[in-house]
Amino acid sequence: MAIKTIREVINETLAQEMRRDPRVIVLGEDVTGGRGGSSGVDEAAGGVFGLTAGLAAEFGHKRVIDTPITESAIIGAAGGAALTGMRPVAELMFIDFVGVCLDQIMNQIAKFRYMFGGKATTPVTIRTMMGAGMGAGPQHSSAIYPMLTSIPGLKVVLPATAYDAKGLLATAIRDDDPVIFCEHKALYTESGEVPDEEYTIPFGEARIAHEGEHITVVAFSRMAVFATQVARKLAKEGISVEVIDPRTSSPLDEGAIFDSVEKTGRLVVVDEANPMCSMASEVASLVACEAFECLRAPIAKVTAPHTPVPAHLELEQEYVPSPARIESAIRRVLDADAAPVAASG
Amino acid sequence: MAIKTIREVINETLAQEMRRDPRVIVLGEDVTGGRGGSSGVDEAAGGVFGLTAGLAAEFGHKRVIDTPITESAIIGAAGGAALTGMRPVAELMFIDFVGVCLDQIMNQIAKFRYMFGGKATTPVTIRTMMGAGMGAGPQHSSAIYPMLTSIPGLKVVLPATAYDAKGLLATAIRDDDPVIFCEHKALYTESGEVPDEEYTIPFGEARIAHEGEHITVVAFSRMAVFATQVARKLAKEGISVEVIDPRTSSPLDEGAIFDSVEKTGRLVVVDEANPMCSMASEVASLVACEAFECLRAPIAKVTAPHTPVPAHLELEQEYVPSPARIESAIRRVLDADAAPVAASG
Amino acid sequence: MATIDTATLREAYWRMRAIREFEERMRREFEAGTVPGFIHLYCGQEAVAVGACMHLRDTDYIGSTHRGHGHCIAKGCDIGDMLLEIYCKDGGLCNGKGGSMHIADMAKGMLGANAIVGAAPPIAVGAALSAWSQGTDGVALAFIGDGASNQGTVFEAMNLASVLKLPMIFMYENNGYAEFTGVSYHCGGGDIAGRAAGFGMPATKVDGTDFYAVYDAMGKAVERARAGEGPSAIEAVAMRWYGHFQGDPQAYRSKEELAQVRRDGDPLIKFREQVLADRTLDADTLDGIDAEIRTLIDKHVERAKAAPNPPKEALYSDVYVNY
Amino acid sequence: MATIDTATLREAYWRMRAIREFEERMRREFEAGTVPGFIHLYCGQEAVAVGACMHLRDTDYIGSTHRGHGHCIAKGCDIGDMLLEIYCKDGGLCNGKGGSMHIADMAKGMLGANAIVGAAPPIAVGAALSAWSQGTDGVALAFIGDGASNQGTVFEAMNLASVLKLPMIFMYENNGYAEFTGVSYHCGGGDIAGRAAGFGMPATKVDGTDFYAVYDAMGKAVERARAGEGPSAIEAVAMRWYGHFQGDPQAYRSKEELAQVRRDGDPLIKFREQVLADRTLDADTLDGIDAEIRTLIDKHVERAKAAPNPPKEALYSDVYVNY
Ligand SMILES: Cc1ncc(C[n+]2csc(CCOP(=O)(O)OP(=O)(O)O)c2C)c(N)n1
Ligand SMILES: Cc1ncc(C[n+]2csc(CCOP(=O)(O)OP(=O)(O)O)c2C)c(N)n1
Ligand SMILES: [Mg+2]
Ligand SMILES: [Mg+2]
Repeated sequence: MAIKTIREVINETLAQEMRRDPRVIVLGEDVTGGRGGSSGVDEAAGGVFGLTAGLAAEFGHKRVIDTPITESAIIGAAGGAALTGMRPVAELMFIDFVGVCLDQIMNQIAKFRYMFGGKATTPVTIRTMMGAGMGAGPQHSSAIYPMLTSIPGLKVVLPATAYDAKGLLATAIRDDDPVIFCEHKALYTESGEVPDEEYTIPFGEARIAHEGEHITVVAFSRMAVFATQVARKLAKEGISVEVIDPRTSSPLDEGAIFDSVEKTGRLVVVDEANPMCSMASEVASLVACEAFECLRAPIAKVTAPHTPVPAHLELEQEYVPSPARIESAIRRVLDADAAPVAASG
Repeated sequence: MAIKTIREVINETLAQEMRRDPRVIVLGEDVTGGRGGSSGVDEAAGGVFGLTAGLAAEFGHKRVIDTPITESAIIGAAGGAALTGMRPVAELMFIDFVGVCLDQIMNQIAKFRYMFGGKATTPVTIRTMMGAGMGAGPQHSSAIYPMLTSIPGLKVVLPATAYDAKGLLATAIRDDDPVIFCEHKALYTESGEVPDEEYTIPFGEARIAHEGEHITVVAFSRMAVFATQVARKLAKEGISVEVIDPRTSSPLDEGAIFDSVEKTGRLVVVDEANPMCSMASEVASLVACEAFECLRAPIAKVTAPHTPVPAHLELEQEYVPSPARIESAIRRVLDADAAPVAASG
Repeated sequence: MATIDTATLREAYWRMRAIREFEERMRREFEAGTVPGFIHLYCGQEAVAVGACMHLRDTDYIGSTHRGHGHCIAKGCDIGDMLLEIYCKDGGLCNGKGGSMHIADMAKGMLGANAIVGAAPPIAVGAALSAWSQGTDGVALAFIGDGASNQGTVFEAMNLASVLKLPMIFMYENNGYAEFTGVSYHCGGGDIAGRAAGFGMPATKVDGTDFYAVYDAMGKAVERARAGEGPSAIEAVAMRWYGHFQGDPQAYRSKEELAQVRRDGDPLIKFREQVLADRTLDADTLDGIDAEIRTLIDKHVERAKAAPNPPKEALYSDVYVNY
Repeated sequence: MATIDTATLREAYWRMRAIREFEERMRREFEAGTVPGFIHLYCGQEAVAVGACMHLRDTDYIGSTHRGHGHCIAKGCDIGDMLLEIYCKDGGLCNGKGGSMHIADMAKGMLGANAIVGAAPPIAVGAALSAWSQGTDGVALAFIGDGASNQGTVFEAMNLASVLKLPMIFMYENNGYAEFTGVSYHCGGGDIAGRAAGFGMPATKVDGTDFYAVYDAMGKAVERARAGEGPSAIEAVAMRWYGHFQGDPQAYRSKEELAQVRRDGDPLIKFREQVLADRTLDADTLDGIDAEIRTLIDKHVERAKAAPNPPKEALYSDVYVNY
């Protein structure tokens, strides 16, 4: 099998899905690039990060559609196209731009099926880029997928490996519900073995990124990569960490989390999002409510602070949950053998 | 002291704050009403629910400003006015409309102070209406304040009594940070003793809505009213429920929650929002992480389901966490005397 | 003005009368307290929806507004199923989960009433994009209130349709008010149709109480759209007869205005006078339709009231295809 | 065209030259890898920012874009403090937390560069609303790219300014491209200035490489605004010299276009020729400014590079007034 980066497999998967199904279209800002330019180059960009490169040449400008800067219209049009038989893949360049099109995501495409009594399907995939790490400053670096996870009717995908990126994107495009597919900027160059053939990975099935016995770490997106690094490191010390990458925050594979915590009795949750109402809080609360009896120690959350992402690179690095912080949270939870207050009944 | 409804005190407080400080202005759709109408009546509405009645007559149309239907411009203009010396109170008619102006809330007004290095203040108050209970359907009934609570830089206020509504609104308007003040539709007619004089209630200080010893219930907005009803009812059975109404979800009075759980060892969290990444999850996770040792039983969350709000009144009623569901959660947690797994080291 | 064949005129009258009767009945039922939620009536604007939709096929699409009953009927939604929905009953067009402000019917090309002002135009543009991308001759139309014409999403929809030259019609319904605020106040420049020029789009302003005028303007716009020549805008002026929502005391409108609107702004009377003068339809036909519709609405309202509620489990279904 | 006094012309040249030198230096520094994040250069558009801002006081406000360096300098922000910010250093205009795309300076009436396309116009409208509500003669201006002109928020800002008759100027900077897409593609109708008419707003289209043309149009707009007559729009056409962001290979632009832009689109050369021909400023004065600025930028770049980083705790401060 070839080694491919996440960037490569996303591009490959888009092409494969477009070949497979003529109803799949791609739209967004500069997904081709160069329209109205003076050079006559037909594809001057293929997306700001090159993710959609080559698609226009193969599928033409009626399936690979450059739009003005108009996110509400992009998502709305994707929704309308989906209601009328297409399977649009809309690009929201940065997840930070969700603020200019949230209504179309939250009140429109995510609600159509429900509010129309089950009589419509809205197979929209929104591809977007998230995360800190590039010094892009407070309006281009956030990881605000938890607010999207709270939206009923929307599915939220967070690939952390190249293999997963391919299978999950194929699933997203073939899914009859709206999906937001969150690509972490800092993971585009992450690579791994990926088959050339198409395949799908079901939503709501976690990946066990690292097996372990002593403690469970649930980590999303880039944090799963960090957590796995930490698990490998601690393994050498004989500390056995189980890393669970849920891959989709909605639907969430609760079973995998419960199974692991049942085994380990200890939980750390890692999330690059801001702490309030995060997926870290969601997972921690889930276990505290549904698997409390398994817990042998307090849960620990490792998240970004309750601040925007600062521009300064060192501050930004301090902002992002680091392997070091994950490691110390793990040690803290392992050290804390809670002696729970005896039930007084 | 006079008995006043929440509707009345909000109106009264707006007038008092406008009298007190000439920098306070009010803007929104139909906050006056009747502009451009044929009757010549200068104040034809005073807000769709009458909350801003009488203000235009007293303060004129340069301080009580009717706008077109243009939420991004309303919030953005409030932000710009705040940066340049005013203290705007902007009305976002329904919290559901946050989708058409989230960028101005999340990336602009909430971030100005931080991304400008502490060199700007943005004293904007956004008044908005939330909640189910009127059969208004999937796009006019949500309680999506958790997604706003996740935003660093924004404060989120959830008054549940008339007394609190007055003091918290005054604090919001005088606060130098942006605040979203979420009025629950179903609570407008809630009444209580409210002084005529102005007063403020600090943010981040919970109200103990009902004192108790056996179990802690943390409940937000209308849910605090329901929880208090349940506490009164159970008191007659000798079940002593402590109801904590945090009053603001950001900042959150963690201390009050910890103090109570330390005493009771048991926690139920009630939230009208959808479950994923809710304040119910936030509070539950907080206790599971920071006050785990106090817990004598699993935590329970009572929330709306992961669905939009249906139009049908009975389904809507089923959607909203009810006193009955809160009661049964309390009983469940009281019955569950967890025997935590002994620490195995 | 093109001549219109009798069958079309008959059908147009049927739909306009159905809207009027439907809305008047809803008004009375609402006053009587039988209708849940809140409702926004379309009386006075019948010729806009019908004049536009008479040109559309089931495979053409419309996006609608909170004031959507008229659009649904004009686009051919089943009146009985609409009533079931307004009463939030099982078997309603949205199985009782949408209600008045969310009636949708994909089979009839009705993309949904929409309770978010300005949200439907981008969605309708998406339907036009479908047709354009697939190379069919389908078209899409968005109904847009005068108040909605100020919402950013609407301008974005116009621009996107213009850039891609989509088969799209923007039908502005200027009914004088956005809630309680007059168009002369809320609309900068005061000329809704004029804004289309800024997107390189032809626009016409027509009397929205005159079926013929709307039908004519729409005919040209649809022809243009089907021919691949791109989007158009129409501003149809037709005052609303009643309040913003049922129950609105309308302090912002003068008695004179309300009287004048009733006197001069009844699209049904105008239509009737015209067809009788032209001898294209006779009084018996029109009266027959009136009677037919009264009976029809009666029957369906009674059926809707008596219909079963959705089951409790309906709360949890249809969030996702498998949930 | 009104004559412009020498002091104004001198200052205008100073600012334009400062922008050019600043941006050229940033470009070289970025290529050398000393600048964090990514930057969007303003070269070629100097006359727009300066022609506009020469009419503004510190108590007037501007809203800016991701391409904001030129706007900041034109509005009088301290160049040293700007450089500290671009290098994300302590003491920078945003103490290193904003960076290039968020430089703000309330004391100078600079409401912030903005990394969200179309976000600044509503905010600038708020500043105009402040002046209007308080009855001062302050004005506000928003710089808006050709690409941004399609964003819904921008139309909303125009309409609100028009409805309230605010002292507001919408300065469209048509530099030919939005990222990698030409204006002839992305702008439905192709006439940005023309869109203002839809909001009842006067608009002029000017050569944005001609300081005099911008200055003149802006003079009229500001006068109108200060007189309480409401908002105006100006479209200033001035191609950008470099890529969208530094590092953009610009495959979408022909070599001919790039050469032509450099040949015919240098606002500084045009200005110099004009003042020399008019004998309003002499070559010595201009050369003196050039030298002064080179030294100034040199000094401040070195200072910025050497300046201390913000302390780690800065991550947590300034989220709220007390936090
Ligand atoms: C985004 C948004 N803002 C505000 C509202 C509240 N609202 C509902 S209808 C309406 C007035 C709409 O006026 P217009 O577009 O003229 O339509 P009409 O009611 O006259 O048919 C308003 C402000 C809303 N539903 N959505
Ligand atoms: C809401 C939003 N959408 C997209 C972007 C990405 N983006 C940044 S600059 C830009 C192009 C802006 O073009 P224009 O307005 O012409 O300004 P210019 O870069 O030419 O100065 C785009 C699409 C963004 N920052 N914000
Ligand atoms: Mg209207
Ligand atoms: Mg541009």
